[in-house]
Amino acid sequence: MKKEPIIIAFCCNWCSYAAADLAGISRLQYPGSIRIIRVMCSGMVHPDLVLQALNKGADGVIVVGCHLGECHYLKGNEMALARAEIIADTLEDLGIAAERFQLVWVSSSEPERLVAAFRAMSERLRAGRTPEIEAKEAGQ
Amino acid sequence: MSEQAMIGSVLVVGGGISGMQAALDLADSGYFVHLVEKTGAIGGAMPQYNKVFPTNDCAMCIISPKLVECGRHPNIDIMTLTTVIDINGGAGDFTVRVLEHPRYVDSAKCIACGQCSSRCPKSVDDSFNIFMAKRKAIYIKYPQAVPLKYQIDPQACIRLNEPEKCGICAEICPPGAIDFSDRGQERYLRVGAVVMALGFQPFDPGKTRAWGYGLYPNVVTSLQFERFLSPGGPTGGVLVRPSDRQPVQRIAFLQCIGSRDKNRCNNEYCSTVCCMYAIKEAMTVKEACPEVEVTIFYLDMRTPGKEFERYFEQARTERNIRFVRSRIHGVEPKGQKGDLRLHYINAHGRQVEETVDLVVLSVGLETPDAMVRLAEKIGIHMTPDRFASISAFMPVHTSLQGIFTCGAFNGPRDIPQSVIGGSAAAASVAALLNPVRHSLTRSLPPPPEQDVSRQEPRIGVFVCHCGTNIAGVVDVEEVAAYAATLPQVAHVARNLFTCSQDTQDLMVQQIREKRLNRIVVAACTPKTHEPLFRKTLKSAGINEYLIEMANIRNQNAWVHSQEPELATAKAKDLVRMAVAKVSGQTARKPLRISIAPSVLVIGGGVAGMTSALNLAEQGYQVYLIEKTQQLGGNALHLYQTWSGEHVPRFLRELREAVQQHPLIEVCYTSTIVAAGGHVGNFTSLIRTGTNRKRTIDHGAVIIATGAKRYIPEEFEYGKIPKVVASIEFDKLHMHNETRVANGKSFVFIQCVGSRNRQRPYCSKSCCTHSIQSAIKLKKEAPDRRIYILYREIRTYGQRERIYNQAREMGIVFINYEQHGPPRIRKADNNVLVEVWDHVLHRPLEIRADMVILAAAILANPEAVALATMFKLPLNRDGFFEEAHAKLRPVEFHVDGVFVAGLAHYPKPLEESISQALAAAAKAGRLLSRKEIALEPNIALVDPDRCDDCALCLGVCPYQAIKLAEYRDGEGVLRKTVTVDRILCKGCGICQGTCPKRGIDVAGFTTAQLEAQLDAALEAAAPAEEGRP
Amino acid sequence: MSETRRPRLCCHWLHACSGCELALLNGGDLFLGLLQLVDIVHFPLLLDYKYASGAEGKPDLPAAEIGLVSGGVASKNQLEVLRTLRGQCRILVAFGTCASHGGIPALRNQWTAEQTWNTVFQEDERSCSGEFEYEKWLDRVYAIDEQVEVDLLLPGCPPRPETIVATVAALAAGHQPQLAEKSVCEHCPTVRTGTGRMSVRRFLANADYDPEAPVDSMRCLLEQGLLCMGPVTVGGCGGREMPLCIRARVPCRGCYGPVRRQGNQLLDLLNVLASKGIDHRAIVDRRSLLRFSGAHGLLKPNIREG
Amino acid sequence: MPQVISIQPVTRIEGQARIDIHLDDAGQVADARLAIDALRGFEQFVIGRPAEEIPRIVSRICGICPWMHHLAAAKAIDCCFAATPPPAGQLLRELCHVLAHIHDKILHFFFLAAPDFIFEPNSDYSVRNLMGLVQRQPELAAEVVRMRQLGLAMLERIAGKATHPVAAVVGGFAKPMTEQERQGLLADGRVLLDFACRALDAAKKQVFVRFAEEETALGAIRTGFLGTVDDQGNLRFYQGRLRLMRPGGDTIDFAPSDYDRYLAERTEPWSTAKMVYARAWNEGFSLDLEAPRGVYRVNTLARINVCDRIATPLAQAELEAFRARFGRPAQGALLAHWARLIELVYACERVLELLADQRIAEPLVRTPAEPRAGRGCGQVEAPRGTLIHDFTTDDNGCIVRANLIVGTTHNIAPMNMSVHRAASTLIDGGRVDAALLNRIEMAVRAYDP
Repeated sequence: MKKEPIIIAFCCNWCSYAAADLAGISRLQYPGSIRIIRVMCSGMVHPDLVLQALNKGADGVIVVGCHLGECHYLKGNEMALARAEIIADTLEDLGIAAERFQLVWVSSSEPERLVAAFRAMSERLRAGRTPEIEAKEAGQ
Repeated sequence: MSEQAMIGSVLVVGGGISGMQAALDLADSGYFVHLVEKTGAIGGAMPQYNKVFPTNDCAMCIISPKLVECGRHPNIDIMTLTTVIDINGGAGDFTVRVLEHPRYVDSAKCIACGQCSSRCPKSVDDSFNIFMAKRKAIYIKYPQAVPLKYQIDPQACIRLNEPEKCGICAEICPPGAIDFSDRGQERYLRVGAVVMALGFQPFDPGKTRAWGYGLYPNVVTSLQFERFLSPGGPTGGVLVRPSDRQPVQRIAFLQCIGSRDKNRCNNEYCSTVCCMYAIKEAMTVKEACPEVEVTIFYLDMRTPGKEFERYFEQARTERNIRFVRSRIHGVEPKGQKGDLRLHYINAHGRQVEETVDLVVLSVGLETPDAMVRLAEKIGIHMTPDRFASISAFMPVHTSLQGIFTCGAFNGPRDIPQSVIGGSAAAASVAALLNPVRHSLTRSLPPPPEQDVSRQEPRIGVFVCHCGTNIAGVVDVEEVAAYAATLPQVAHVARNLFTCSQDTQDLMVQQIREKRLNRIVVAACTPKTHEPLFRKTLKSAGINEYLIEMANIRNQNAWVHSQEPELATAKAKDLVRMAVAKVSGQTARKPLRISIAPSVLVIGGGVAGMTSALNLAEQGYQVYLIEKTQQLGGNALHLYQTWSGEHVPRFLRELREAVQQHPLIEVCYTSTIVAAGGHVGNFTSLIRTGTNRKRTIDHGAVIIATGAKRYIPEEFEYGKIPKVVASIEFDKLHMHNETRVANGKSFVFIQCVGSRNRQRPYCSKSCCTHSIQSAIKLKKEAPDRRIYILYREIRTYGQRERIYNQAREMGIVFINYEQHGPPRIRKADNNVLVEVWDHVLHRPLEIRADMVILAAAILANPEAVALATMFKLPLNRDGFFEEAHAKLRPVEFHVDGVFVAGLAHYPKPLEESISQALAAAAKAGRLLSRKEIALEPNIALVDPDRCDDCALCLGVCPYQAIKLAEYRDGEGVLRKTVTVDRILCKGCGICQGTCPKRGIDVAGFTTAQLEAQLDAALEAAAPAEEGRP
Repeated sequence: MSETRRPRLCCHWLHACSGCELALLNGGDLFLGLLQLVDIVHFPLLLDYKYASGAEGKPDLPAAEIGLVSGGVASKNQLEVLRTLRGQCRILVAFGTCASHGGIPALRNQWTAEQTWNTVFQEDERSCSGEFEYEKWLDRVYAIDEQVEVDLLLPGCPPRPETIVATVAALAAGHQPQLAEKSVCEHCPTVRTGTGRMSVRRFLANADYDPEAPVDSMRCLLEQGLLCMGPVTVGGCGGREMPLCIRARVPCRGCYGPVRRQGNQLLDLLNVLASKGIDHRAIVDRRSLLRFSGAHGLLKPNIREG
Repeated sequence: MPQVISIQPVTRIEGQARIDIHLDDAGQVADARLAIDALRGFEQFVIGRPAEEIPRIVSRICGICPWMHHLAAAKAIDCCFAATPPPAGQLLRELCHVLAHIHDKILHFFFLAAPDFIFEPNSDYSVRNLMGLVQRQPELAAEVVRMRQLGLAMLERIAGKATHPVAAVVGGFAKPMTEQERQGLLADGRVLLDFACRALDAAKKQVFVRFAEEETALGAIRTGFLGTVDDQGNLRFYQGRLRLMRPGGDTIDFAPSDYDRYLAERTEPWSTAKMVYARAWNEGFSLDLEAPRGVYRVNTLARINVCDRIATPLAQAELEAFRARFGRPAQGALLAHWARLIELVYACERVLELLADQRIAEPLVRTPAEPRAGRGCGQVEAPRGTLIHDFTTDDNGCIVRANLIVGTTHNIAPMNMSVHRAASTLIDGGRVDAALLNRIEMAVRAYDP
């Protein structure tokens, strides 16, 4: 049986962290290999943290922010979006499959959406043979 | 009343949520509070609930911080097991005689170790669990109880009934706290005002055999069901049938048990909350076991509150809960296995029989007899429904000056209305006792803070069982043992409820004894509980920010409830992450800023004027901004309240009071064009009617910008002159215009523009409004034919009386829910209304002289601009979204800004006034302090890393980062990046931008996030890559 | 070691250009002064120390208190020498950007060794296969701290002579050397406002400035729309004076490597641009932002091409 | 028993090289090779880069002569983008170029080569070096150091960054020179010229006197030469035509961009460094010591041999004296050191010439360029010989192909011959010692690889 993919989720304090709490209240279930790190805003997440996570053994990283237009800090999630674009492109530049990173919008009242995103990424990573894994295996 | 004679303390009777709120607001506003509770612990009914609607928050979880806040407030004296015997005196100076019943346990000594209870030989039915579980004769009311002190049930205790027997508890109690000789004692309290938050009791359906309650084990009340669903309840949250403990397949909820019922009981009123709680309970069942069939049998679904309609809709469409409009008159057993049979008449008028295996009786609310007697003794007028008699204009004032009421004692209401009532009562008391504010309060300076920032981290880890919430899934012992192995961890403890007050005391003790300087609490979510633990750290003399919570409940035990091993492993990871993070936590000093003692109230309607007047009476300068030339707002169109009180006269008096108050400045034809600043120090730019601009400095803001009315596009409105909206009709009616005067046939159409796809919310006041108009028409000329075409009649609370009255008067109510809205066309001089008669089951054509449309209430479109200026959220319908729908109903996440009235959501006048008073209470509570401490969760520049490259300047959404110029030691002009501590909101966008980690949000530094990351991935580090 | 004996300095180059060694010589008087503090026991540019003649086994290098190693590691030979150096030197210093972060030669990491080999030795010129040397290549160019433990990074392309001398002198005296920790911007005198032109352009025309006026009246090059890597690059090139490229009025290209040891100049700079609302796609050849720090696995062959 | 003697590393040269001397059973030299192994793959990793960035990347080919690569690339990219630098830009570039020559020549002669002549050949390695020089002749050492510092300081004033420079940009130069700077540099240039003349005089007395003896010991080779001259046959460093001279003295002149018609590259299995030979001679390639084919030398001696004259008076006088003594072409390997000091004098004179031209201080130093597809060949004379950068760009102005021939590449073949010759001459019966091996290295050092 394949190991559960380890996913680091950077969750915004105002939306997704609250949604993650609500997921608990609603007893929604999701894979146990997801680790949530609370941040004040998705715009706070420096791309370097994402890269570090992937380099240090995370299979995937997911940054979760408020829906566009609903940022607690006016435009932090727009910043997260801009950062996500460069992360996606840079990961490829750095030899890491862009699929291992994802940006998701979730409001504090959408635990189902959050859980669905968690599950989807987990399943994708479990099923997916990312190009660099293939390259590595081919090289060995 | 001379000022010298006034007393600066307040008695709050009733420790439920409403009383607690009043007590907290008053204690924070400069008054000493005696909080009298008749049971052994405060909390009222809320701790018994599993979840609350419509947020689905865990009830215990959200109330717990408030319980602790009350418990540790230096200006709240909680008197449990205490009843009020008599109140004498008058406003400003009452003498209250109270009786403190014996607890038989010395609260000062009890450490709540529970050994007494575990050894007590006597078990009795537990009333907290509605007699479905047992408790001992010595017990605590519930695990998180405040105060957490054991008490002895004198009826059950062997020793108290048979001297010389038993007495085990006294023998084994470690601190020797048991005192069988305890006697009740009377005390006299001198207070300036009294708040009666006497609460309610659930209707007892056992009074009649009709529903089989007490006869068949599988008939339970909604409150019992609530306990079944609760993880802390008798079944640990697992739903089984009481009779055989088998899984439940089919559930029927029967609504209006003990409400809207003059036959089986004398409760004519609607209990307001039962529809929503039934949906909530049904949804909880469906979430856990979607295959269970749930049916709710109802008369009208009364979901008029904010976000309620969506909740109802979600239950119906997404959760597949069946709603059947029918009253069930009887429940019979079927077979020997405990199944139950129901008969009802379906929508087609046919008799149907159905079998279920559990019946939940949605019982109503009523005032306990003892409370009615107390009210009568004191002289408070009561309504026929046995609730406090209050005016819609003064919704927390009793008939006695200086005595206020709130909560369900004022009529059945939900939690937010009770919280609002508590705050509103506090505002009214504060206005009354303003001259003696701060005269009796004591401020306990927090113990001096020891500087631990340079010490090596000595981390204390507190692992919470949360009853069985966590411990039922996670092996907490293993987690605790693991935590002890982590670096820098100096102490590990496990607690049944880490948030309970005794644990707080224990934590303080352990922090001191073990010289802990960083704390990890592995429990629930920091969103709700971190403030509580911060105070604990403060009490222990260490900086309150040296804490981190590991969320092992909401984000672990609850989401991996079927995988205990995984959850235990994850809990260890989460603890390790928290330990890693907290070791990088630094002490922070809150930013103290002075507060401008003035308030900007935006909107000169009833809500705005009420807030303004109360705050002025509390002694604060108020600027009341009204965009038109006159005060009054939407109330200018109203003629009477549901109870028949005359609105224009009230409005006139209110307006005069406002205009004449020296502390209120009304700015007519003015609007806000820009706003800046922050709690305590806002600056707003006003454009006046003469197009002049003016700047106002103020410490708080109340938004009371009202709402708009919907201009119907349907029902030939605007095309047929005899089709009018209800507000227009009121005017015509008042002037006895010929169309009305000569009219013989009137048709009211409800829900015009409400509860549709575009506006999936109920406008709340239209049913009552139409019925009142109908009654008036009928009274004027009893031969008038009056029809009300509706979907649900939502005369919640005591308004039910006028619904009954209307029906008795022969007003015809026709439900068009099933067969679609009526069709309207012009016929000669009349209007022809076609509708399906739901009783006769045939189409009906009504020739009407007038058709009155109950048009929706819409959010004020100007709210958008205001929301942007003050950085406030709006909900999907355009109304302002409060900080928390249940417990913070007038506040925002932005400190110092409050909301009241229709700007928040459609509501009747009395609720607007209540909310306006509550908003005033919150603003007053803020302004009563000379200064406030701002959360220091702001970006800090690390001078060792920042090189003033200025990249962060442009990204700051608050323009809080600036390049300051200075001259260095050699006199060279240099620039350096600085953060404005007040403008900064701590979002960390700068942190996400800075390539050198030169700027970090305190508490979320990149180093800390990195430490968490490393800890999370400790086990996952990739294998060394292939080297040459 | 007798008390009178001076600390020994061993200076060796690997996958390098000799610029670092030259920079040490460029210290001039300072370098001559340093000769009074240390004994140089190995320094191929200056000193005829040979490995044991004819020895094919382990390189035989003298023991030293201080070892300066310039260049990254790209071949098995270099790796062998590096490991020996580590064993022989008490304090091993990664000397220069190549040793610290890979430097320019690590740009090769964007291709496989085979691809590079084939490009350099085009078919038509190849009179022989060259297999012998090729087989000695490692899969990529490594910074030395990827292969052995390193005590100090002294980045720079080349490091500033004064800094090299001061660092060696400090180590010789048993002190912790003082190295720049902030970015190039720290000592950059250009005018920054925190706002700026929201675009980046290629450096095809000179920056906007008055050549007669001092540099502190010139607008920040990044804010002028030139891709300047100063913010993501550790400073020190100009000492406490202005950065060298700024003296020439050209944007920094990051030759001292990332401002944080683990930093990623590509990601950090793109992030800065993204934060400023600049479309990073306007940058031609993003990966050359890692032109000085392509070791540590940062530059890799494109996964989509493999 | 056959035996291989390795000299590893070859020291006091720039870069990493080893000498392998193969002895036969009798202990006589069967073969000797110089292997340079530092292939970094610039021709690969410039691919895809925006061409205007290339001058700042390829400078890292060599830390001693980064200016050479920087300028050759800048010239090449100018051609790719068809951007002609304005006069001031050209002059500033050339000024930097000659200044770089000056400080390189001082370095090589005094720091690397001189210890071989100032100390006895059999002196210990720990003494026979710069540090020993400092001990023995502190004043000379101090002056040499000061002069290098002065050259460097001048470069820094003009170009900001002296090592791995950045100031030459496509279309010209990044920063103009102010009139004030020009005056200051003129004064410093005179100091340098004075030093150069004194250095040459001193070398003639102290160093070159030993050449005849050493040349005999090392043995001689006979090759052709390649260098740069202007249309009048004057010695040029920065710009001009290439002149290929046969061993006998016949010459062919050609434009640098035609280099691939006259020269060809090949590889040998024992070295990753390519070898260049004279394709124009149509005789193929052979390192046979007695009958080499296609082998020519570059560098100081080559330039002094191929030019007809030097356009500056002091250097011209020295050239005439040199020619009178050694003929044209002079073949002795160690004469490269002598030629180096003549070039030093020329370079210093050229600095003063350039600074005297007032156009050098004009404010317009750069022509804005547009990226485009093109091919450009940039050539300069580096201290170590003719340097050729050849780039091709795509429509976006990014590199699609690169070919780099660095000075030392031309000299790989003759160096191998010299090593072989020296080893054969010096080694008899397998007996070697440190002094002998250093002599073999001296043959290499003369080329300043």
